[in-house]
Amino acid sequence: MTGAFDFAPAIALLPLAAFAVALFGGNYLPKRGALAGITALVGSLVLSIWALVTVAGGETYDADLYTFVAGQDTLSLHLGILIDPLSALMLVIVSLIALLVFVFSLGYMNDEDETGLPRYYAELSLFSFSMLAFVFADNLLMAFMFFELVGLCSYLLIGFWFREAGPSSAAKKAFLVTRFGDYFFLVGTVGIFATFGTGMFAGSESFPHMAEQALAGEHSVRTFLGLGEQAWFTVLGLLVLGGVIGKSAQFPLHTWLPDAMEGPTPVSALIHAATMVAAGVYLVARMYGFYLLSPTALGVIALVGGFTALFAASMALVKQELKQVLAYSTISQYGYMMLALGGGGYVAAVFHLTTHAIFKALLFLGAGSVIIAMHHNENMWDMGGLKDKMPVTYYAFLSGSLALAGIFPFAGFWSKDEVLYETLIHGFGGSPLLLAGYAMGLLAVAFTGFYTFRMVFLTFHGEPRTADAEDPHGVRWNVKLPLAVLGILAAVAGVINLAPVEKVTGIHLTFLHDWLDMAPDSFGTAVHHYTGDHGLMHEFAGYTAAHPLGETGTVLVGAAISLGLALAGAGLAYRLYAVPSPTEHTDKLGSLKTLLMNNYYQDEYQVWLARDVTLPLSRAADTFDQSVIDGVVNATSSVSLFAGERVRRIQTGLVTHYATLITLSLVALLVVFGYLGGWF
Amino acid sequence: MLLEALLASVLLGAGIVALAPNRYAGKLAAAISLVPLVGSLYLWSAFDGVANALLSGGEPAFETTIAWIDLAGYQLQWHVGLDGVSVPLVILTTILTTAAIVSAWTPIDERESQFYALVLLLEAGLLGVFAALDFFLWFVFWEVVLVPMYFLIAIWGGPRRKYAAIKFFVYTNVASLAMFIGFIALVFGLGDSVTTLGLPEITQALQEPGALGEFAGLGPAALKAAAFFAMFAGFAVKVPMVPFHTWLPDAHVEAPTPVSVLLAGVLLKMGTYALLRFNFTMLPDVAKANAEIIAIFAVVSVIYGALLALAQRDLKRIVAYSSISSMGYVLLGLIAYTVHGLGGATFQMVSHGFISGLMFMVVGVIYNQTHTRMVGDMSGLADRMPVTVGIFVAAAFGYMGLPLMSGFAAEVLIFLGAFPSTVLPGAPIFTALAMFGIVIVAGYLLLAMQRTLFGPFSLATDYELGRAPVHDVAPLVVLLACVIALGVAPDLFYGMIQDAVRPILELGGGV
Amino acid sequence: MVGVTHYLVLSAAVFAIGVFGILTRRNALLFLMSVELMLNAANINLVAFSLHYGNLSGQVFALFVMALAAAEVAIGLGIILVLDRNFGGIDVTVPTTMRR
Amino acid sequence: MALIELPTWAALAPALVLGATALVLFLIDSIEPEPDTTSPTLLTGVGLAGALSALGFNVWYLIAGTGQTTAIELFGGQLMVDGMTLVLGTIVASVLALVVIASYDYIAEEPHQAEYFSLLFLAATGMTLLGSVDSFATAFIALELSSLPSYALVSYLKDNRGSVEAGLKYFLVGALSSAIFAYGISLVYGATGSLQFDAVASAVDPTALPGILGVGIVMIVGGVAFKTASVPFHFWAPEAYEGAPTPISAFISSASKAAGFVLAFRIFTTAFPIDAVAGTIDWLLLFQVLAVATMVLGNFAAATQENVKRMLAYSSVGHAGYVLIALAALTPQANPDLVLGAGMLHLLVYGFMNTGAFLFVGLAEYWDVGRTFEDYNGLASEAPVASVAMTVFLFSLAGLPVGAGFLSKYVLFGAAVGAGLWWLAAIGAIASALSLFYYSRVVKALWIEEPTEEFEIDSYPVGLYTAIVVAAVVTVLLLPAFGLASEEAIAAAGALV
Repeated sequence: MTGAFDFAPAIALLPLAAFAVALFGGNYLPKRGALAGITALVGSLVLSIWALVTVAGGETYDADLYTFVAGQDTLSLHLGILIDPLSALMLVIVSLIALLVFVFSLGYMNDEDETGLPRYYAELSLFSFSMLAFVFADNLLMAFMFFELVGLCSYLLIGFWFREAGPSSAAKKAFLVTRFGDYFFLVGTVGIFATFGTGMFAGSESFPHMAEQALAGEHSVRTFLGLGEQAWFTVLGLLVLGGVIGKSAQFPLHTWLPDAMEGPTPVSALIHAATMVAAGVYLVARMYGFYLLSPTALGVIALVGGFTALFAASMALVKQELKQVLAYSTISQYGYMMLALGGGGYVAAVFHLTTHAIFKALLFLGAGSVIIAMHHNENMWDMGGLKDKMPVTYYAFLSGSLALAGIFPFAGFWSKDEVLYETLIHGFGGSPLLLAGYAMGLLAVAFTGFYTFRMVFLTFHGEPRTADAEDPHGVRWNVKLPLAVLGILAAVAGVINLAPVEKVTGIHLTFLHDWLDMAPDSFGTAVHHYTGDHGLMHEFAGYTAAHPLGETGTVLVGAAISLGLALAGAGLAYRLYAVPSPTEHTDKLGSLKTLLMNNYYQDEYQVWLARDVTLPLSRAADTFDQSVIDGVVNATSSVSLFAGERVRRIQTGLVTHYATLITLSLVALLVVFGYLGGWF
Repeated sequence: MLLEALLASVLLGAGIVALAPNRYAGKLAAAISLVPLVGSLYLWSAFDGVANALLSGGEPAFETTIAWIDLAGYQLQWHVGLDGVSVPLVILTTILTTAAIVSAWTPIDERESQFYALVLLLEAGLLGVFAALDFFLWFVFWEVVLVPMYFLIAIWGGPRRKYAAIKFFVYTNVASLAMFIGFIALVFGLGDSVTTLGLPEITQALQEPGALGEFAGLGPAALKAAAFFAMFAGFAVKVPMVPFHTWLPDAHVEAPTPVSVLLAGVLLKMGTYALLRFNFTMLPDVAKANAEIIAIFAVVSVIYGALLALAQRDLKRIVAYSSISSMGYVLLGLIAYTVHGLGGATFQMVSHGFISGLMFMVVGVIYNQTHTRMVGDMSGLADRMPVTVGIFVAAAFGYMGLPLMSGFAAEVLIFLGAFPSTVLPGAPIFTALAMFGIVIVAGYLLLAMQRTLFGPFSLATDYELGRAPVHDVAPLVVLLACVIALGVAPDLFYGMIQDAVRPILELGGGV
Repeated sequence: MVGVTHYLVLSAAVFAIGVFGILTRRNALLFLMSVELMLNAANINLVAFSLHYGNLSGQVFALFVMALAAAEVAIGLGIILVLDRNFGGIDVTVPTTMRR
Repeated sequence: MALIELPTWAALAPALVLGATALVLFLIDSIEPEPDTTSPTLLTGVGLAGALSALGFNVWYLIAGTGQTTAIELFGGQLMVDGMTLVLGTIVASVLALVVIASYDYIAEEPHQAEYFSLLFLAATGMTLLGSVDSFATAFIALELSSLPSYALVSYLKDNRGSVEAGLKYFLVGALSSAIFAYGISLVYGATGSLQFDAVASAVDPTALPGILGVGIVMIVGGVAFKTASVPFHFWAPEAYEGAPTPISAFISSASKAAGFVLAFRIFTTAFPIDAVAGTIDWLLLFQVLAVATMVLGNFAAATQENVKRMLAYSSVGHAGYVLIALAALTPQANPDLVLGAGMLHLLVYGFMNTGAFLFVGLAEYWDVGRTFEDYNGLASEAPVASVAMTVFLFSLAGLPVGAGFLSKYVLFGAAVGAGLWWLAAIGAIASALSLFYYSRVVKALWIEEPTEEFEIDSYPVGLYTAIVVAAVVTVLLLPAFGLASEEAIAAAGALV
């Protein structure tokens, strides 16, 4: 029977076809290939939704699609599709946002008469293909492959305006930094294949399951480097985490993301906010069953996440360019997701992933709209007063901002609250490390409120500060439509998992939890398998929940604190910036501002490592190579020729010398062989 | 007789082209080179070889054995045949030769008939190396390759072409001699148990316990070790492996692009192919006993080669050094002694052949237009030659091991093979160290691309920059298609490769 | 009685004189004569040992050596003649046009 | 077998034919009353006929197996004919044929052509006979028969100071060497009481007079070392080869060397088998020393020459070093057939490739293009066919598989390894690699360098071209057809040891 899953490969392959069409035929098509991408993504979205509905009907899908390498007497490499609630959800998010970004690009790119559009749409389509394939990958190697491919697309799209120096440099940096992370990911992947002989995510033959059995003593696996199973799994988990940290721009590999804003804004929205950056977090969620076996890895994830959330938010406080604020806010928000995953909040992480994808895409697209209006000027200090000139953008942007800041009842409030809540209860439950993460996350909430509304007020409120802001460039339906759709979603998407409300009222409202729990037991990816009473989190990670103020009390107090902090931040921003002519209040921070503007000198030390350590090292190696190694080769030749020159001089041209030499040689031979032969 | 017909067609073609007028030589050579190309594809489709041609149970396809020379108890034979390792390399050779010939139409503008005749001669030698199953026959082909290569570099090369050519010539010749002495010592050590210099016979005789006697004052173990390292050093020059690599950058920089294509694409693979055939198949026990030393060679080649590439300013030099780095992976795969290690190493030979060929070719196309290869002399080429630059980017990412291109499959297979190796102590550490090469390779290629391809357009040389002609770009597209085809479907070759390398693992003689 | 050892010593002495001549003389003719001395040293041995062993092959060979020595001289004189014509003398150290 | 019908002296047919040709040439010259009016074509034709019939006899006998199962003894064991004789005869006759054709053009302007050709054939007779000698007496006679005409031939250009100087040096060193050789023979006779090889071997008494025998052997080594241009008796070679008329250089460096080696092979396998004289002198070690010295000196000195002909001269010394391996590697564990056969094979192949290379130099002299490497720059554009041939010669000499020199050199090295002397092979390998460097300098000049000035080439001499092309074709064809030669050479070597 033909069902949704039979068409699953097409979810990714349709954009691939669009890639080919746009690349080779884009110049001859209306809209330069955009329509191909839009058509393909409509198809992908429809199929994704169909798959989602089918999953809702209780069906899941895990099948080999293609044998990449058929090993003989050894492991084979497959490409396969795993559609469970998590991936189905992600497929819909990705295809939806990608579709909207394509539509938006019509306004942002086509209407602005950019050149190279077929290339743009081809790359965007290729990205969609790669990202969708990454999402439904059923094994780690396939995930890695498409993880790399989205990296390529990111590189290409950041560097879209290659004629300028900035984008190509930023593209290089983005690829390199994430590649550095991917190195660890690849080592981890290879290690996992070597350990388990498989990279499958789900099922009884999957590596999380085998690892679980190994720890339970039901199955033995080969470990390396003399490490015990638990320790080795931790090493593997941390290695894979390297890729996650790179791709999801977590500290210390976050430095590429702000630079990546050199790319076209729709690209920032799609790749560097909503989807590709989510790939890292998604990967942790995808193999959560493996991470739950290692409390150390979880702790690292939580701390990295919490620290990144705070760290990035602090830098966002002082940025002057719209997209820079959003970039740091993206880093910060992914920090929350990592915090949630590290803190045992699987559902919370996925929830925040979902809402963030929506509201951050919205904010970027809104920023894009503003940038169109401002003739590609991104500096917020040149804006002001755009509220009245572009109301649709303003209200959509506001919706997104409220969600980002975590203001009740916008989507971000619910998800962020759940993240913090989960971390808190597990922190109290005997993992005090998580409390540090929680504290950082909480502080970041206040920062988030402040920078979000500083951004909103500087951009839309007050008096126009430049001529462009006075008379902005108009935008068309193709910009407004995606904004409107996402604006509404940002406001209401929280309903999918109203955990606090459920806790308080007892009405069953945690739909996302139920949804993620629908994965069949055979997959081992269901929520109860992870965090249920007998789930891995209790058995292996040693997390337990504790509610110091009772369940309801803790929920309410936690929500109140975070909401309060968000409002406090927002309020401060209101006081400082919601005035007709705001000033640079952050100047009062003094040298701290300098530090923040310079991003804690994170870029500097990484550039230093690349330019002042690696490059000189390579030049030293080159000098060594040229002088010593090649020197030996050339010296061998010189010495030979010199020796030849010397040998040649034996031939003096005087025949008497020859006679002498012959006689002497003969005498020498006679003496030596006479001595050896005992003639004397 | 198919292989003989293939070789004869190439040799005959070389003769015809040598006598053809210069104007038509290029087109004629391209047409002639299609014969072996189609022929090799037919060989691939009709391939029915079993297992490894050198080991018992192996049945090479298209085998011919004719007595050639009788040398006091040793018979030398015309013995050719293909197994799963050689077929992909033969196809690599024929495709790259045709591509190189077409890519030479633009840059080669003097003594064309000589040039193309030598290229075809080179092809004949290369095909022979991969097909020969008798030591002396193999050695004839192995050495004959040097001759056209010498001329191709020395006549049509860059400013320091004579230095580079003679360095290549003498260095690799010394290496061959070292290898020869090592191998022959082994043969004599076997005494009367072999009557031919057939590689299968010698390989199989070496696997017999106690086959090797005392020779030249060396016991069997010492003899094996001495022979292993003599051959290893000999092949290491060809591969080339650090620290025997310094001829390579000079040769590449000075060689005309089509020659660089063949040099990097096929000639280097002769070294790794020979390592696989001789060192790692004939003397697995020595290899295993010295696994760490060999792995150190591999890792140093990967990392040091990549670091050197990072320091270069000449695009060709960058690719040349990165070839050293890539060949290090092959060595790592070989020493792992796992299916994916050996198979991945073989696959990497083919894959790197296509990718490095493509890379050199694309650099050449840029050079044809700009007349410079120095990174600092140009920027923003993407503006003027978008298709070429697009292929450059694709090739560079292929080099970096982008998934769905052949380099990824090859490298991942090597890593998957090397990591769990039971032969190599500390295999995970060695593997992880070597894998760091994938970061450095991204570093230098992205840096070079950023500086030359992107940014505002400028060119230090005074040339009117035109779009590359179609016959410059067509071979690029073909090679890129090969890279992608092998990247998407490695099993096109990987199945037969595994067939051929698996018997190596069953050889006795553990650590 | 004069034993074979005496002849051996004599021949060695003659041979040594010949060698000494070759090493010290620059005149081509003297060079040639020194060579003749060396050949005659060989002849002394041949004849002496022929007597010692009682077979004739040594003596016969000595005759051959003499004949060949004559032929050699003939050729040598021819060469010395053209040497004189080309280099204006018969000093063997003069012709050094091809040093190295 | 038809051969059995022939009288036994007919086994000497190759030498007899050559000697007769020499006499016929004298006769033709004396019939013509006026000096230098004899048609060069006639002389060359007669010479070529003589050389080719000698070659024909040799090849015929080789194929028919004359003397190869049991050697044919002649004149009371003074002479013999076996496989080795015939292989040497083949080498000498082939080289002679090439040299005769080439001389047609090379000495076209010179007087006394009939004498030139007669002396050439007399020398060739001596060389051929060197393969048949079975006694020290005949050895000495044959040696002198090959040497004396050679001295005259080297100084044939009697108004050319180089030629005269070369002749003088060749003669003086030769005279010294032959005196040493003769004295050595006399000492051996003194120690053993015999001049015949077999009898010497059986009469060797290691306990009696070891010094006399030992000194004699070393001196005999000196005599053959002169003939083969081995260190330290090589000093004549660079100058003689450089100064001599080039076809003569080719002839001496190829055929004479081969004859010297065959003599050495026969003496040291038949008269002084190592088992018999080991107590007196370890001549294996002696030849190992000489081989190393010769390979190293020849090749290193060749590396820095400016004059192509002189480079070839030194390389000829180097090749003598390679062939010395054949004697040096006759160790107990060696396969003696292979070792000696390899030496013979290298001499055979060397005969063609070295002669060809010298003849190319002769061609260049014919065109007056000069003698240094630089003078050859760009010559390939003017003379592509000859340059291809020269490239084949040089690369084959260097041991690249464009010609049979590859196989013969590597078989030789392989045989050395087989004898346990891997270090000797390694030194040979280093020398060989160095030789690739200097040979390729010529190739580079021919093909790669731009001409420094216009060549004035107005004629393409048929004789030289024919000789060069034939030599090149044979050099190349011997690569696939190596088996034919190796079978004979190894069988011939096997009969000796």
